[in-house]
Amino acid sequence: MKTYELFIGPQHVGITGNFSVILELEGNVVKKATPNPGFLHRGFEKLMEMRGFIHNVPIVCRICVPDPDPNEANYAMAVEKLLGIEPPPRAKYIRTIVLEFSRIASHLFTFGGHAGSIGLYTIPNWTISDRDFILDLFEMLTGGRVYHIFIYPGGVRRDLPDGFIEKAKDVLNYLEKRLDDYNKLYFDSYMFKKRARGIGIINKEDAIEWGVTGPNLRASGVKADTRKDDPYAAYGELDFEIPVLTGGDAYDRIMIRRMEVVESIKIIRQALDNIPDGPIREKVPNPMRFIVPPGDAYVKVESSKGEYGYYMVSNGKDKPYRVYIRGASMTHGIHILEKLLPGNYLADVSQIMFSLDVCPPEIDR
Amino acid sequence: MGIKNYFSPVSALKFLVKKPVTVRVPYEKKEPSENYRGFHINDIEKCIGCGNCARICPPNAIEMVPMTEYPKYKDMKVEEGKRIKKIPKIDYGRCCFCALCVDVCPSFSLKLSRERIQVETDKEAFVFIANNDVSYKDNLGYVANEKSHLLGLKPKR
Amino acid sequence: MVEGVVELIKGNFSDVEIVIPEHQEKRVHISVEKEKVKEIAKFLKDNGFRHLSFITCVDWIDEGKFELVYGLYSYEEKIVVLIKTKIDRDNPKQETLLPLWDQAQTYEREIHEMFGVYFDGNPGLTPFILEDWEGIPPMRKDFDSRKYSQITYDSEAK
Amino acid sequence: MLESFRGGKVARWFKGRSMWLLHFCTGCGAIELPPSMTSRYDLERFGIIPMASPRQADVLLITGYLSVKTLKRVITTYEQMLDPKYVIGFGSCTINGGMYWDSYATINKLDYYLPVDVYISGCMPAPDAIFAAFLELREKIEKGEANGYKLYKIHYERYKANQDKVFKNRGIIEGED
Repeated sequence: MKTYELFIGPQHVGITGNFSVILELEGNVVKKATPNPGFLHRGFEKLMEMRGFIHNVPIVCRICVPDPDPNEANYAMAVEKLLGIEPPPRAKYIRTIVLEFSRIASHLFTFGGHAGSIGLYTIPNWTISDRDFILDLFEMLTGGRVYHIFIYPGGVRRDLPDGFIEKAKDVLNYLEKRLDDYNKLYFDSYMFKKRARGIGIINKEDAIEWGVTGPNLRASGVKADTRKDDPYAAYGELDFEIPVLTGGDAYDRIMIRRMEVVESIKIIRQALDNIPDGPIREKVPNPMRFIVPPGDAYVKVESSKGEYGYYMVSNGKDKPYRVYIRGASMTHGIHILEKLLPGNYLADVSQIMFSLDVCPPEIDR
Repeated sequence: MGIKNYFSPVSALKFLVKKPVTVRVPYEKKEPSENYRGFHINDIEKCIGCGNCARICPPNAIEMVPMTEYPKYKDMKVEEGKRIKKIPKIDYGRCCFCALCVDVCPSFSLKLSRERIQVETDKEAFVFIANNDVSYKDNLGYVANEKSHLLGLKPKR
Repeated sequence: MVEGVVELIKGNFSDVEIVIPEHQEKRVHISVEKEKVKEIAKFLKDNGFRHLSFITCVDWIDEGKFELVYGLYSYEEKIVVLIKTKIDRDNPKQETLLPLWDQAQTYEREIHEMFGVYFDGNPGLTPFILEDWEGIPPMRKDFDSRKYSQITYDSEAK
Repeated sequence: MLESFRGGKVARWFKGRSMWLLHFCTGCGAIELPPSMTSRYDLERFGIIPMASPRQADVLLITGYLSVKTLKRVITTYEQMLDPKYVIGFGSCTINGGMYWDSYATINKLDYYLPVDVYISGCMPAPDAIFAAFLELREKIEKGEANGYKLYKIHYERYKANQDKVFKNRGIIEGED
C-alpha cells in the first residue's frame, strides 16, 4: 500500500492550540509522525532577559494559556528562592486556592477537548461553560478573567474580597454535582470506553524512561506528584490523596484527571476553611529597582499537564540573566507523540493528543 | 456494556426545563467584577507627573506627555522656567491590563475602570491620555488600596 | 536524603565540585568537566535518577563560555541533581546524551537552534522552532532582539 | 439577482447575519473563543459558527500575537478564503505589538500584512468585547463599508512587499554581518 503524507496543520479543528503534526499514513493507519511546533514562538526567554524582575510578572502567565497560574507561582518561587524569603502563611493558602482552581479549569478544558475529538459535542458545551464560573471567581479575586497577574514575588497582590469564600464554596458544590452529569454522558458512556480504551498505551517502564510527568505518569502506574514530593505553597499542611491508575491508555489518562478534579475540590475546601489571617506579602525590594542576589535556582510546580519547572539564573543585576522554562508538554508533545502515534488510526490522533493534554505554547515558549 | 449506560444520555433531557446558563450578552449585560482591570482613569490634578507608571509598565505602553496636550489644559499659561507637568498617555495597542501602574502610583490618582469594550476600525483611536472626564469615570474597578500598593503607601482620604 | 546523594557522588568521582544551594531543599548542584558529563549521568541514572527533567544552556558571554545544565530527578530520593559544565563559546561542542535518554533529542535540538551548540552523535539537529532562520542563534546575548524588531517589524520604543 | 435587489441592501443584511468564523487559533486570545462559542455566551445566536476549512469561512480572527511562522500560514489561509472576507484584529498585539513588541519572532502591526476591518482592545478581549466586535462588523457589512478584501487586491504589491520584508533573510539585522 502506498504511503502518503498528511499535514494535521496549524489550522485544524482537532488540534489543541496552534501545533502541527506531519503524518505518514498507509490507508488510515499512521506509519510515522513528526510533530512540528513553533507556531506560537514569541521568544519568552529572550524577552525576559530584556525586562526587569517585576516587568516579567505579567509576561510569564502568557506562556501556557489554559493553565496560567503555575507559571506565576513558579516565577515568584524562583525569585523568592534567590532572595531567600518565604511568603507569609496566608499568601501560601491563597496561592494554593488559585493553583487548584486553575487545575480544575484546565482539566475541564481538556475534558471538553477530548470529548469533542471523539464526537461527544454536548460535553464541550457543558465543561467550558462550567469552567466559566471558575473564571468569574478569578475575575472577582484578581480582576482578570484568564490572566490573573496575581501571584507576586513575596506573596500575592490582593487579599480575598469579602464574600469570596461563600461564592467559591457555591461554585465547588455546583461543580461536584456537575461531575455526575458528566458521568452519564461522558465518563461512563459506552462510546468513550469503546473509543478510548487501549489507545496510546504507555507502560510504567517507558513512562519513566521517556520522561512522562504529571497525570499522564500517574495514569501509567507511577505515584509521583510534586505537591507531595517537593511541597510548595500550602500543600504541606493539607491532606489529600494522589490517585494512581495502571492502564496507561487514553481512557485512564482522562479518568485520572476526573479523580484529580475531585481531589482538587477537596483541597480548596480545606484551604478555604482554615486559611490563616495575617499579611499577604513579604517585604520585597522596591519594584522600580528590584535587585536579586546572584545565584541560580530550579523550582517546579505540579501543573495540570505535568512537571512545570523554571531554572532562573541571576547575576545580581535588576534583570534576570537567564530563565529557562521547562514546560510539561516538552516531552508529551514531541517525543511521546513520535513514539505513540504510529500504529493508530487517523481518527485517534487528535484524541491521543487531547488525552496527553499537549499544550503547544509550552513547547514553543 | 449494559443497557443502562446505553440510554444514560437520555438523562440530559432534564435540561430542557432548566433555566439556560447563557448570558444573552448584548441584551443582558454581564457585569464585570468589583475590581475588574479595565480602561484607565487618571485624576490629572492629583497626578504629580512622577513617571513611576511609565517606568514600571512592562509592555512600554505609557508615555509621559506634557499636560498641555490634553485639550482641557491646552491654553494653560506657563510661567517661564517652570516645567510643564507630564501626565501618562496610554497606548492600548500595547497595554496588557496588569494594573502594575495603578499599584506604584504614589498619589493614587491612576485607577482602572470596569469598562472593557472598545471596538475601532482605525488604530490611532487606541492611544489616549488617561483622564477622568470619560463617561465611565464613576465605574471604578481596580483601585490600589493599602494592601495592594507595591510601594507600601497608604491612600490619603 | 541530600547527604546520601552527596556521599554517593563524592565516593565515586574525584574532581567534582558539589554545591548545596541555600534556601532550597532537595537540590544538589554539581559542576564537572565537559568530558565527564556522560559518565556521571550514566552513573546517576543507574542509581535511581532515571528522569531527565531538562537540558538547558546559559550564555556567559563575558567569560566566553556556554554553561550546559542537565536536570536529573529521582522518584525514590525525590531530589533534583543539576549537572553543570562549561564549554567553549566559539566552538561549542558537547557529546550527546541520546544513548541514555531518548528525549534528550528534543532538548538538544532546541539548544542547537537557540544557541548553536553542536551535539556530536545526535543525528536529528534539524530546525525545530524557528523556520529558515539565517541570523546568529537568537538566544545568544549578542543578538539584539529589540533592534531587529525595530528594523523588521517597525516597532518603536516609547 | 439578490445582489442587485434594492441596491444589495437585502443581500448585505443576510451577509451580516451569517458570518462564519474560521476555526484557526493563531494566538493566545483564542482561549476566549470556546467560552464565547459554547453555551455560556453562545455566538451562534448571531449566526456565527466556527468552520473548519477556509473555503467556507467568511471571518478570519487574528486572536492576539502572530509569530512569523504562523503569519506565513495565515496569509495562505487568507488567500484561500472566498470573497467577501473580513479580518478582525483581536487584542492589543494586533494593534501595536502588545507585550511582545520587541520580540524577534512576532509581528507588530497586523495591517502591514493583512487588511483589518475591526480591532478590539484588550489583552485578551472578554467575550462581551468579542460580541461588540461582531456587531460592529455586522453594521459595517450592512453599510457596505467592510471592504478590506478589496483593498488587499488593490494594494497587493504593498502588502506583498511588507510580507517579503519579514520572510526574507530572517534574523539578519541590516547593517550588521
